[in-house]
Amino acid sequence: MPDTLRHYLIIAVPLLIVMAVLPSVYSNHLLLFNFVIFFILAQGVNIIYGFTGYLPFGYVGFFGAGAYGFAIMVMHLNAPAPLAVLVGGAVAVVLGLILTPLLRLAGAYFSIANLAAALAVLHLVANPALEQITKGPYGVALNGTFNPTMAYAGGILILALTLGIVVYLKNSSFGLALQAVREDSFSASMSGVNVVKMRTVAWLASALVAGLAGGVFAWYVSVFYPDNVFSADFSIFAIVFALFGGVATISGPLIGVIILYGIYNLIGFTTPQYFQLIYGLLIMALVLFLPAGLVSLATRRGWYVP
Amino acid sequence: MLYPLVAGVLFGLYFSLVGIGLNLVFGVMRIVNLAHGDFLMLGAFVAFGIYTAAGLDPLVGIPVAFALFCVAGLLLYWVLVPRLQRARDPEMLSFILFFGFSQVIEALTTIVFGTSERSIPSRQLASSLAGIRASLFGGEATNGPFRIFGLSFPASWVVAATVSVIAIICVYLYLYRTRLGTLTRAVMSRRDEAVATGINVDRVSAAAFGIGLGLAAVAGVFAPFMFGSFTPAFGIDATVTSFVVVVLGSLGNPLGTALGGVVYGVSYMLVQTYLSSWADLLPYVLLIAILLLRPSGLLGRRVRVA
Amino acid sequence: MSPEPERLLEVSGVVKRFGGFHALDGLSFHVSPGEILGLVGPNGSGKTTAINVISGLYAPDAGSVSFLRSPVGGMASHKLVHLGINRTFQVPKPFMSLTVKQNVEVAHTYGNASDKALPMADLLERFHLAEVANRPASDLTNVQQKTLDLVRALATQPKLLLLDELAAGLNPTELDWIAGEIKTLAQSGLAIIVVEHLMGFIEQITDRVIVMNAGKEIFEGTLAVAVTVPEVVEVFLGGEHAA
Amino acid sequence: MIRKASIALAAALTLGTQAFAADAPAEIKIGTLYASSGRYASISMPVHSALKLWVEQKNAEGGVYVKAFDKKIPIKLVAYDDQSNTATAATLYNQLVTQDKVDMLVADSGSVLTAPAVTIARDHKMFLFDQTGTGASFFSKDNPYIALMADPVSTIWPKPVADFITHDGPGLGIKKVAILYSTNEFTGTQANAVRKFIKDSGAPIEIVYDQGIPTETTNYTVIINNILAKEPDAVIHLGYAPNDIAFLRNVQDVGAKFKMLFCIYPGLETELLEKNVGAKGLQHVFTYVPPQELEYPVNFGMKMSDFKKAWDAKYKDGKIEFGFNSVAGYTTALVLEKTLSVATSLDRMELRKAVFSLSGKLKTLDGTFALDEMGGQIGELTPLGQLELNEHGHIKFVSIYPHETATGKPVYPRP
Repeated sequence: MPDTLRHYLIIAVPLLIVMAVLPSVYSNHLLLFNFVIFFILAQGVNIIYGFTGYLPFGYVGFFGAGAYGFAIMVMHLNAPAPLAVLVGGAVAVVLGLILTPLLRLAGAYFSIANLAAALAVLHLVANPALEQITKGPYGVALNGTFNPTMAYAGGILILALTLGIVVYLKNSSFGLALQAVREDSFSASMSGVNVVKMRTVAWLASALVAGLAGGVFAWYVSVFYPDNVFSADFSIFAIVFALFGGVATISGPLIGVIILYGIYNLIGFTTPQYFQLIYGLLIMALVLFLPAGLVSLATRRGWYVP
Repeated sequence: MLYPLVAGVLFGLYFSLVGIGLNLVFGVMRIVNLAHGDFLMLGAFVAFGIYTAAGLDPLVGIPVAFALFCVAGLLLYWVLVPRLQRARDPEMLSFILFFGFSQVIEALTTIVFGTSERSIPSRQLASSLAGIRASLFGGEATNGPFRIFGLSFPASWVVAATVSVIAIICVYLYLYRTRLGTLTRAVMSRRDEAVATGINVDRVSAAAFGIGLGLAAVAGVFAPFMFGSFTPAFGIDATVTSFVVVVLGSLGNPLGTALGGVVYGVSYMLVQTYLSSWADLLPYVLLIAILLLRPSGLLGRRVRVA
Repeated sequence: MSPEPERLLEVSGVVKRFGGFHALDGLSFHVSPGEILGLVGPNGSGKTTAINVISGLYAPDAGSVSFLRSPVGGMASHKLVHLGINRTFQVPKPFMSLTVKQNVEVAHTYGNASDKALPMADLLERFHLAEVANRPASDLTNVQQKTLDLVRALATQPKLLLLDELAAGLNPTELDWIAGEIKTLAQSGLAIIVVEHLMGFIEQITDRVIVMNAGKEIFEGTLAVAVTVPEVVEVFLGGEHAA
Repeated sequence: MIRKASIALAAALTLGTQAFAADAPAEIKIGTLYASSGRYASISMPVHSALKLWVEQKNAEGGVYVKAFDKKIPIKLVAYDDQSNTATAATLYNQLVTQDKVDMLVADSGSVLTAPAVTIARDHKMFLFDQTGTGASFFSKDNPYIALMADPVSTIWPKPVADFITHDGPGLGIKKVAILYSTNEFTGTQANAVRKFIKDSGAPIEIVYDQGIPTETTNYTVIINNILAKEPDAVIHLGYAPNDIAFLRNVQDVGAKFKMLFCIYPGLETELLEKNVGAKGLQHVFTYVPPQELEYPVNFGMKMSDFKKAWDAKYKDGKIEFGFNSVAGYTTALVLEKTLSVATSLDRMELRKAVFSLSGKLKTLDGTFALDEMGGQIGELTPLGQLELNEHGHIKFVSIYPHETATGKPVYPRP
């Protein structure tokens, strides 16, 4: 498939190289790391929303589950960090499996139920009754694994995996079938597509990358509270970034993160006061004037956007 | 056992009022008003303003808030909604649009009023009615605790529950006894058919939107009493709880919302009594359970699944 | 034709309830390869419900559906597609944001019920969709969307095709053309069930009709005979009045 | 990479201070974050505003005396808004350290927003001036890069309360205690501490009710009823300001009579609580006696009354409450100032040494600054007091325990 290869070469590989090289020229590594995290999360939203039409308003549930999966492995089993990150991903997938019945819901109902599920997981993890396991509301302080350089490298690997998944979806008949499911699940099943299985696979893939991202995030920050890793801002940012760029494309969510998260940080650094206001207005303008995202500026003209 | 039951009913009736505006807006337009809680918050500021600036009974805030936000809702409707309805997936886009809007409201309120908690002394609520109450039920002309079955409850709860019941009856009468209301119900059950039969859907929807925001603001008048205090940031929690109540009941049915509120209130109080630290898990678990087991809500007929 | 042709689909005593309402109330009929069967009846008599049950959208509450002698009642749609059952929708449901070609490609890749390869290009050409192949389905006219729906179904190479009001909204030229195509398909051995309100169209293409009322069949035979049966006539007149 | 950079930075600074004392920087950069909106805004803004007030005041005088350069140098406050978002806070802390290369790093208010700074400071080997992040997990023997400025660590903060109940309680007739707390790090840790102090004391005190409830709880009617059913002699409620407001209002609303009622925030944010609960609702409530009520003898910085005057002059609109948190912010500022005046260089270990050298000696309007070996604040312990109405119907504090600083006798039971 020449298209697949081209997409790897013109989008995925350059991005990965840039993100891998940047730390040696720019020293706010945590900012770069957060860019990597949001690249992953925005693409994770792309996988489930862009390709299957489910807007995961509680996407952070997977991220937080991954972070706590990591923390529990390290705290209780002294697991090496990379293994613990993988377990974080696995925990998110298990959570995804538990939540698969939510896929029976449509539209806003799914989004709200997903939000509720994320909040439920947060309140579960943060409950003092589970202090022995999760440290409850008292927060996690991990010792012995702290290694920002390796955590950053881990983040790059997970980003590579995520981009791999998205490029595959964009170019494979599997991805096409998913989009068919998104457009009309009846027609899709009459096209021979196993609708339930397909969207479950996409849902779990999306959960996996968020869980891995959560694991690597926990590795990087080491000290955190449930509120930190289950903050609704993660879901909201990832969704807004993905939509802003344009979903069901490879480049859209990436462009969204670069522009919006870039602006976010610029505003934060220079004129902090009106931050939330500008951001809110930007989101509204997006929905009203560019509902299909920035890439639609090009697609409207008939240009192909990978 | 009796105490949490009665408290749950009072508390729950108030939550019906909190949710009913959301129900109207979602039911009629399939628009997910994520800024619902923020209108509640603004309603609380209206009551606060009336009390601090003019020293009036916050109950005066009810007609003021309702009128103010009805008008605001109508204006907002004409600015935002037609654009939205032209889009391919208005439900999902409205979700994001109103999220942006809620950010803008919170930011502006914070800039104008600051972030500290505010409230209104409990005895001020219905102070104008205290004399009447004293003559009816005896006792002093103050707003001391209210006694039901020999148990004492905050007077403000009783007032809020009473106003809620009146509001729900008004909504019911509007929907079932007025022409515009009948049309509203027609639009709720079959939007496309309503369009086909020549109903002015825009007029119906605008009215529902205005009334929905007005009711949210009315509920907000009681927020300082029901939640102890309020800040510009309290909107989002109120929105999520409203969704629980609305989904528990069912779309388009004011009685369903009343039932949803009471079920929520009673179960919340029971959990708070017997499993205190898990109380916040309840709304989310309830929401997910009802969506999966009975997606049409307790009183609903319509099924909404993918 | 042999006196008793092999039965491809056998529906017997199928019941489908929605709440207390019996949409299907003991429906029985069969269809053979190469046959075009018309399913007629007034609004609400259960025609579309029958199609939905056969295509796996709903599971029957009672009775049996068998296809190629094996029971298929309640089987998931995509599995039925793989066995060789497909359908069109009353309101066409193409994948709006995908191109015409991609629409057909999905069915072609995922739904193929036959070992033989089917050239997609020929199919698009035959149904006049080749020139719009790279346009998103949302750009198509209603008639084009209907044809796309049909092409999507045909791309899976079905043995049984269910057409739900395919003719509605077509002009006379298009009607003649599509009738010809349906007949050609039947001649190639495909069994076709047609749900239609246009009696002329039914008369033109069907070998046999089933008249339905209140969820079950009240007549089986040719349309010419059907119009002489008082019960059928009454149902239709009543139906007209009600409509 | 990161380490190399910070070693280079540290080396450059050391070199600068030792060899070329004349090459003093034009300004001392102090980096911090605040939350203008969101959940932590109401605790962050008073702290940050106090810091700003101090910077303005000092710069008007030409800066602060910096021993490392032996001269007065103006302060530049580099402050970013994290909006109560911890991921944002993390990148902004990193920005302060790696891009702005601040000389001193000051955390945002509260444990949740301090948490990211702890890791970052440790990673960059930067000394963290922790203002009010009392989280027990921040302080450990293997982390030398942190000290808590203004609040006592949560594990010892409630000691005066527990001591009063176990020492004086039995004499007053307190036998049964109810503990109600919000399940977050701040109040959860205090609840654990109270429970432990009471149990370890061996006093004849029974804990009859001990429940954690979600921090988001805003109505307590049913819970109050449940507590009443246990007939406790004393109720200790540990929650954030909104919890206290809702709790105390509900107590009034249902007309519950508790013989002794302790809450945290009537003492810490008295203005806020009085506005929201009313003076009557606070009458006879036990609480921490905040420094602004005590007029501690000061050997550095403004005394309380002067600070209050300065505050009122700068923040006239009343949008940001004067209270415990504003004092905490100013206390941090004083520690920063004093540290600069004794540290011989701006090197992190020298800063640490300087901060620890102040322990037990620095007396500010917040009391005596004292650190344990891990950097936890153990001075500035807030005595237990009771709120009474003065002749004008306004709230006044009566200090109850410990006896040395007491200004009155407890009113028990609460009438």
